[in-house]
Amino acid sequence: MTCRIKIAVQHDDFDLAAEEAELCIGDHGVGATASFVGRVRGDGDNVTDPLLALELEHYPGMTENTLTALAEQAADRWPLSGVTVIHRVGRLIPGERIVLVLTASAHRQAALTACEFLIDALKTDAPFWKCEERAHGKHWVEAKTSDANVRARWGEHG
Amino acid sequence: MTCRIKIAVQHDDFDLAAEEAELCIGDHGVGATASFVGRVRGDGDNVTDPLLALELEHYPGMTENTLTALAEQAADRWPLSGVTVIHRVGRLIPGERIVLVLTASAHRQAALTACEFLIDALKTDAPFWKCEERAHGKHWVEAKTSDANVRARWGEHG
Amino acid sequence: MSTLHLRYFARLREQFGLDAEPLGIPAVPYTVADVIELLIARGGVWAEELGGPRVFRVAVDQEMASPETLVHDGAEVAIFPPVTGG
Amino acid sequence: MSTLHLRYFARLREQFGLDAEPLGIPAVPYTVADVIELLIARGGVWAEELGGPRVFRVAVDQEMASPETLVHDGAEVAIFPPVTGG
Repeated sequence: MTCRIKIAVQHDDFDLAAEEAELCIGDHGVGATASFVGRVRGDGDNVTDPLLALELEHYPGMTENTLTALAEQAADRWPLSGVTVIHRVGRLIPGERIVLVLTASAHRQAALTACEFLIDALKTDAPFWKCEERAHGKHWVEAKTSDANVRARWGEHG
Repeated sequence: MTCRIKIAVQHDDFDLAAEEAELCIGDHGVGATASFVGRVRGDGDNVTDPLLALELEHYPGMTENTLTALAEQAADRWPLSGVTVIHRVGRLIPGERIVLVLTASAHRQAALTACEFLIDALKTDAPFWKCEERAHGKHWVEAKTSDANVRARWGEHG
Repeated sequence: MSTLHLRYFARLREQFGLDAEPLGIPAVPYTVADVIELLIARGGVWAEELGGPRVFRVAVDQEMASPETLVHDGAEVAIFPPVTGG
Repeated sequence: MSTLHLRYFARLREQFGLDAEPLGIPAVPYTVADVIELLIARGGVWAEELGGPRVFRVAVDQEMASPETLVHDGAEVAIFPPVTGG
């Protein structure tokens, strides 16, 4: 089964509806698409030094290779007809979209499970780094052990 | 925690991007949205009597009540800030979208899990019926045991 | 006498050739199972759809019901095949 | 002598004050662990970031590597903190 794979690393925002439509165009075998959108979560108003922005850095080349490899792993594990991963980089403010993971399949379970695998694996495997910008200064976000634990559910190589 | 709930049963198509944006507008606490789109899956070209269309019937009133109850159950079980469920009715052709389930949360796991719960529960609990239209005639789609089994994972009342 | 508002959907609506009808029942405790018995007694497609091996569901006042669910005067009782949405 | 192309990202890039540099190594079997030892020997922030308890990752030619991974002449060796995308 061939799986359409689209990977993009860009500063620009993406259009969820356009991406979903594109992944299905001309393919009436798609019965389900699942998508995940990550957003910059702001702090509430009652925080003394709220988040102003996130600056997203990445490792050009390795990022695209890693995301492509993860998409191919997903397509090997589940019967997918399409995978789209778009990750934004640069400066993003609270409320903005950061990442899109989108999967298409004949069957809903495959689309949902592969979408969850991809965002879990992206979080621990793809070379992106977040730096928080607050009025009191900037600091790099530390990796979470919980993300590694969630990733471990899927096995070492996806 | 309050959860925005939007339920719609309509013939018209929906705009995934607009719905995702609407569920997050003015709420910078959203860190993740998960969505599921079900589509009318066509048969391949090598089928003698391919699907021409699906006619979707529902039980007005009970449908909206059931979907609202499921959204409320999801908001009780997971920390959600928003749930949107849109289900189309009437005649739909292969490739068309049938249903949207969309969840928003501060945390990705809650958004993803609740989205999966909602589509699984909708499939067995909400009063919709599909009738297949083929050149050789119409016939009502039979409920799948597999859907009931998947639903059972979540417990009797969600 | 009490009156129920029966509704039929999907295949049952087509088989019965109607989507709704009033049904008079005795004004005593009366269950979903009693309603179904009354309909099966009509014979024909009624007995075929509701008295044989075919699976169907019943909702009372738009809530899923079981055979033991009591129906009251004015209740909306819907009978339909297992659902297939999504 | 062989030459590696070192790259640094995120916090390490800022701490080291550079994002890339060439590094000469002896033309014998040489591992990621050997490269790290060479950098730790510079002392200061190098020893602090790579010789202490802080966790870091290494990729060789854009593939995640372990301390035992061999590096070859011309390899791109990237050192960075655990990733935090998504």
